[in-house]
Amino acid sequence: MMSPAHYLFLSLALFLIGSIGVITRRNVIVVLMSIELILNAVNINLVAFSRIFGDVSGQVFALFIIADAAAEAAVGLGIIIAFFRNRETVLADEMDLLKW
Amino acid sequence: MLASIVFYFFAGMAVASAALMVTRRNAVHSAVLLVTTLLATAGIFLQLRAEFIFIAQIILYVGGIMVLFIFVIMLVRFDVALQHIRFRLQRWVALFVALALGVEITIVLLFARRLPGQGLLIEEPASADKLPPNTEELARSLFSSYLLPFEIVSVLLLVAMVGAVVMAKKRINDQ
Amino acid sequence: MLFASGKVDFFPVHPPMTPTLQAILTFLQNWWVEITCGVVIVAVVPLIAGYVVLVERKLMADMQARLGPMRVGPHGLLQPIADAVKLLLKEDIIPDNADKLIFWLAPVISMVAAMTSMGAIAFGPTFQVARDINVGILFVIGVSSLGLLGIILGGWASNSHYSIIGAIRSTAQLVSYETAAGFAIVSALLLAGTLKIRAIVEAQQQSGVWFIFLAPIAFFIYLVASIAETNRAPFDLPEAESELVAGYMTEYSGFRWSLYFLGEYANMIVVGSVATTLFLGGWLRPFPNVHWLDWLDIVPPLMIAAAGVYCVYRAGKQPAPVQTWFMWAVALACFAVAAIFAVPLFVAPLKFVVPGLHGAFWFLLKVSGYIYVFMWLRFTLPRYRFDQLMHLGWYILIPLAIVNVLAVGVAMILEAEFGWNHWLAAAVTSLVTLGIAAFLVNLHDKRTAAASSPAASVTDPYAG
Amino acid sequence: MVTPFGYFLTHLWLVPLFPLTSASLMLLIGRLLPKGAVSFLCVGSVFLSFVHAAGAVFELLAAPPAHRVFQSILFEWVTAGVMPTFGGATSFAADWGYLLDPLSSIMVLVVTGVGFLIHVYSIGYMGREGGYYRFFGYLNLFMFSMLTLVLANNLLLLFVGWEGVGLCSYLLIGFYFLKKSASDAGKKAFIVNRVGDTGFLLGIFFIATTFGTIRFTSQGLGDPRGFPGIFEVLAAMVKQGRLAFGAPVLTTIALLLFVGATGKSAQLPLYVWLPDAMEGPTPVSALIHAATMVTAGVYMVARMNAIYQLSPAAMDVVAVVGALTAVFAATMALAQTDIKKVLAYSTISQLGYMFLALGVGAFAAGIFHLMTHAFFKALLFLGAGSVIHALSGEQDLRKMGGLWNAIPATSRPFLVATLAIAGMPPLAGFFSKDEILGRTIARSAMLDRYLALWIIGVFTAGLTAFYMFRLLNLTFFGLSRIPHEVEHHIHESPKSMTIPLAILALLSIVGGWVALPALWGAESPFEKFLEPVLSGVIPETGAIQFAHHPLIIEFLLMAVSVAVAGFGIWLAYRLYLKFPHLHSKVAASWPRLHKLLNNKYYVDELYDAIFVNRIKDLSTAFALFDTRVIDGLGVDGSASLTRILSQISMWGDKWVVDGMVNFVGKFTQLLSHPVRMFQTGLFSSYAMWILIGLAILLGYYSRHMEVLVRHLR
Repeated sequence: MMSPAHYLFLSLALFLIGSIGVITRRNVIVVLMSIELILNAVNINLVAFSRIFGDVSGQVFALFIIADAAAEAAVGLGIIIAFFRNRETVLADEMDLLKW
Repeated sequence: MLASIVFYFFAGMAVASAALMVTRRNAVHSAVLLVTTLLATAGIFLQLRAEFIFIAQIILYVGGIMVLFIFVIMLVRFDVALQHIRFRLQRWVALFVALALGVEITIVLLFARRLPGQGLLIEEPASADKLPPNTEELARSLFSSYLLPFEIVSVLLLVAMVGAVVMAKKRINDQ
Repeated sequence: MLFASGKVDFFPVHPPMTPTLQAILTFLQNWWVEITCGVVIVAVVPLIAGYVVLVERKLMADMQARLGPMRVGPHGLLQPIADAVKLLLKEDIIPDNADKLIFWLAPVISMVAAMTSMGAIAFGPTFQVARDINVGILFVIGVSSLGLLGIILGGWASNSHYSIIGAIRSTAQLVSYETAAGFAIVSALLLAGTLKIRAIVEAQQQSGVWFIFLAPIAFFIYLVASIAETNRAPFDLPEAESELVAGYMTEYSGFRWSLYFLGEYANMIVVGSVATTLFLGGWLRPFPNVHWLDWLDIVPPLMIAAAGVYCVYRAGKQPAPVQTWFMWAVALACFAVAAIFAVPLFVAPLKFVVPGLHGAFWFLLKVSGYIYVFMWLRFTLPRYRFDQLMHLGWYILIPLAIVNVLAVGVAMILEAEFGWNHWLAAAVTSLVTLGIAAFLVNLHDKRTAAASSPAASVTDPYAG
Repeated sequence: MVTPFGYFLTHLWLVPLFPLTSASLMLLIGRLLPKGAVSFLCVGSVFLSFVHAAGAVFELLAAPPAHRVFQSILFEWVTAGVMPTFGGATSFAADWGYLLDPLSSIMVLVVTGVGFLIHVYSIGYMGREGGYYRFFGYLNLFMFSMLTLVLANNLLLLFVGWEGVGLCSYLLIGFYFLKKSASDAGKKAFIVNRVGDTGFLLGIFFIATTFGTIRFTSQGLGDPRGFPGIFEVLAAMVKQGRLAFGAPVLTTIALLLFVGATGKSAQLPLYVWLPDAMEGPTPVSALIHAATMVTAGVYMVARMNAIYQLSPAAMDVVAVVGALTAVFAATMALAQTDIKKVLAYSTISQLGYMFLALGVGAFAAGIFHLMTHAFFKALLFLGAGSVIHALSGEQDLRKMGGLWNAIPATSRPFLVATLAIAGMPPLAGFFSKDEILGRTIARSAMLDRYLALWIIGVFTAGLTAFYMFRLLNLTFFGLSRIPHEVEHHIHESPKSMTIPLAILALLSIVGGWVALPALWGAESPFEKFLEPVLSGVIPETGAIQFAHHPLIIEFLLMAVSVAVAGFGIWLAYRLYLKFPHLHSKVAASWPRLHKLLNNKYYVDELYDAIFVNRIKDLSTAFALFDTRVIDGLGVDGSASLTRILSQISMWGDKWVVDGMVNFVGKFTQLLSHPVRMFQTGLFSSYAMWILIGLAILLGYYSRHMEVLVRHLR
């Protein structure tokens, strides 16, 4: 068991990397993966603090987050497949339907 | 000592492969690297004595979600090596902002470290062999005090499943 | 018990010693059993796999009224060694514009996964690497499911249509059938009430009945699903020779191929061990609690000795003197092992090794029986079509498994609250489940009859 | 106070319920049922209600004559306000209640019994028709309505049944709705009935306002003040002298009710719908237009006898209209060539007889004739139906003949019925008709209106005998005038049709014998049975007196009527059998008269000319007004006006309003241009903005970080 700062820094690093990926990557699938990375960073914090406080709730929430990640991955990939069928692309900068 | 070895091993693996994952061009490589990251994270969970989260991480993330990702990457045959960052300005901005964030949080943490009460370390965590068996503990609190969130999450999963099926389903007319 | 506790002071600690060495020594002192077990597994599993292949070929030959490999060694006993040598010496081809890194990585992943997952399995009360991991069975499942990554990555990396189609098929298949298998395992875990592997076996010992009898349907589901998970006939679509040359390992050859191959057989052993642990009472000998049946302990040595006797009998009939000698050697080896098994039974001071040895024997016996069923099915059944496979998985097995989980729960409630005999409860609930299963099958038939092209799972576009 | 009781009485409400149940079944899911099930359900339900009705009547008979009233209120149906009655003000209530007294018991027996027989008959008759379930559904619905009518304990419920039977009659007349004539006939029946119903409804209103209640009687309900009945209220008012004998209000009520009766039971001048109603299937004609529905008017008048007895003027009107209708219809029946039309006119004239009886105050005789007539007229119609069946749809008398031995099971009962309606002793018709005639003459002093009525009645009897035997001869005797292709497959009807014929024949023989004692001057038990209902409210002094002639005269009168009837029969024999061509000569010798009779006195044309066409003209006038004035001036004019106005406003809209709006829009666009730069539509840039925001927030809050950290502990 290291001091919590270690885990905090680790999760910080993962979080930043993930967010950079979200911003800079073109391939939407990779963007989704980066989001998974961010979620993982959060999980690390939760589990670490649950260990520190000797309270299991943090792990419960980590579990919930994993479940949500699964749901998000499923739906996101479904959207990507549907999108690919219609537009023949998975590039983030070609998905500009938000501005119509 | 052993603990620190384990931690640095896993942490280094996680960070390194995460960085690689963000920068690799090939989506499949990114996926594999993400798998590595996740496995390393799982190792850290194990070190934190969260066995159940550890195995859930492996089964769900690595065995489930990542397989799904790779699968979709293959379905969506888009592995042309595309010059993977187009908006250069955005890239620099992102790097800068990320750096700024990192610096801020680092300042915060170090500052917190200098606080009375040896920083963030609230109290000495219970030693490993004193911990209750993790899985039972988790299950107990999951089904007693977190029952409602649990059910909500299950409903969420159901909804996600239905939604994914509906979206990815082949319409009859577009053959 | 010596083996179990595993704290032997081999290295008496002297004061003048660098802390590093000190640490290493204490480390070894604490972990030597696990380490040895791991080493043994890594060393022995390839050999076992090779001989499983030999057995499979022999059985196939027998069922097809042939002799099978006879040349290398008497009755082809050395065939696996020869194969291994051949594979190692073969040229190792990496196709052009294949993804080198991943092409190299994939087989390793699949074998490492299989091997690692073996770490948590308890081949007997003492022989287990990860002792006190309290999610043991989940660990086995999860880690062995990582092999899937190896398959799919290999299929993708070798950049060939056969390979990727095989890979995608196998992914779809595994993802579909892991669900059913998971539910089957859950219904066994309900009965056991724990995730620790040894605790599961001990639970079976306490209840005095293997869980196969309390949850037969779950066992059946797990059997089918595990066949599908190990990509074996009749579910061997990922490597269906007639359609895709060799599926995801089309482009592999030599050493990498042998890694895949090893991973596959190790996987068989893993699923066999899981089934054994969950349903077949692990390392327990039949009727573990019935003491007037203790004479069953003598069965293992007798069986091994019988094998030896058979070798002696065959030794005379060998064509070449070399082979005769070899047979004699094998016979002697058998006798020696039989002696090793037999002696502790009668020599009081050695009695403590009995559970370990015999447990391992019974465990392996059950596993090999399970694998024998695999082979038997392979030689018997024709291959499924892909949509049939998917339908079997999604329309029948998974619903049935879910219902079965409920049924097992109901049975446990009946037993606990209403004091039913657990045989009765199990019988009733299983019958109910079977009824529901019949209904499901009927429904599914109607559906397939109604819709000419039944909607398969999500992975339809690449179905064969 | 001995009130009748028993299972059947307490379950009296079941009697109408059975047909309703099967009717609703038929009309809802009847299409899905096989024919066997349909016939079983419908006929079985009618049989059940017949059994219940019979049981109820027997339990009623168990009580002493004075108390033979059973009345049960299922629920308060309409409760409306407070009405003045003799006992001060009581709340006006029309309840859903059933009343069983001698009168309604006879009616219910006739309805269910004859109805049951006709249902059985219909199985055979409609066997090969389409819409089997529909037919039986309507038929059962009719049974329900009719039973509601006769069992109702107040006028409103009776009116419900009244309208219900009207509806069913409409549906069933138009049963072959693909035939234009059939649907027209249905509509005609409906509309003509409406005319009568208007009067009836007005009468009900008058009654409600006059007596404050519409319940017939409060007998069987206990306290008359709690449950006031017309009868009691009337009695009380007469006692208190608030209503005199022959008061105008009573006359008005009586006449209005009688208008309704004329509509329903086809009296002058509203009889025109009945002949056309013969378009319906023959069982319908037998059940509705001969036996039951058309007698509803008679029943209603008899039910309200208390009021009629108090207004001699109304009685005279009833009697005169009845007599005139009788002779009028009889003459019209002479020249008809359609077998069912003949029977229809004879029905009208028999109904006229009944009203004659009611009019002269012999209510019992009227009801008696109603019953017997139900028997033999139903028999006649069914026989006619069987003949039509045998001749595969031929209805024209001129294309019949010589069927006597071809279809014996039909022809014998038909003969019986004909004799009965001709009034030959000792058949049913004889008794009832002579009862009526005897009462008529009994009212008369030496030479007055009653004598005239009697003469008309006797003459009508002769006519009846004549045209009935004309019908008989043309149908069954003489040479066959049947075309060959028809003659080949003349066939006797199935058992299900002939057995009801036999039963009805038996009934129309013995049906009259309940009045047998009247022959030797004793009072007939039928009359005694109906006594408590039909004796009015006023003391004997003013009651309708029948002079008692000595027996000789009675027999003499009978002999006269029988002789006249016999003469009619002889004439028919002469004209149509002995010298088959004589009647055409006769017809030729009075062409005018024959033409007149053949065209039914041109009454239909008259009505068309007077009412129908005028109404059509009126509606065309209205249509013209609609198109010209309302559409042309109102709508189009306003529309064009609107267009002109909108032209103007459009200009203002375009240059003023839109101009401002566009200006504002442009201005906003100008202002918002820098902000638009943010919206790239690419989610990654949005994510970047989020991150930047996070960084800024953290930078701001990191100054207060120690607080956060303290909170961590």
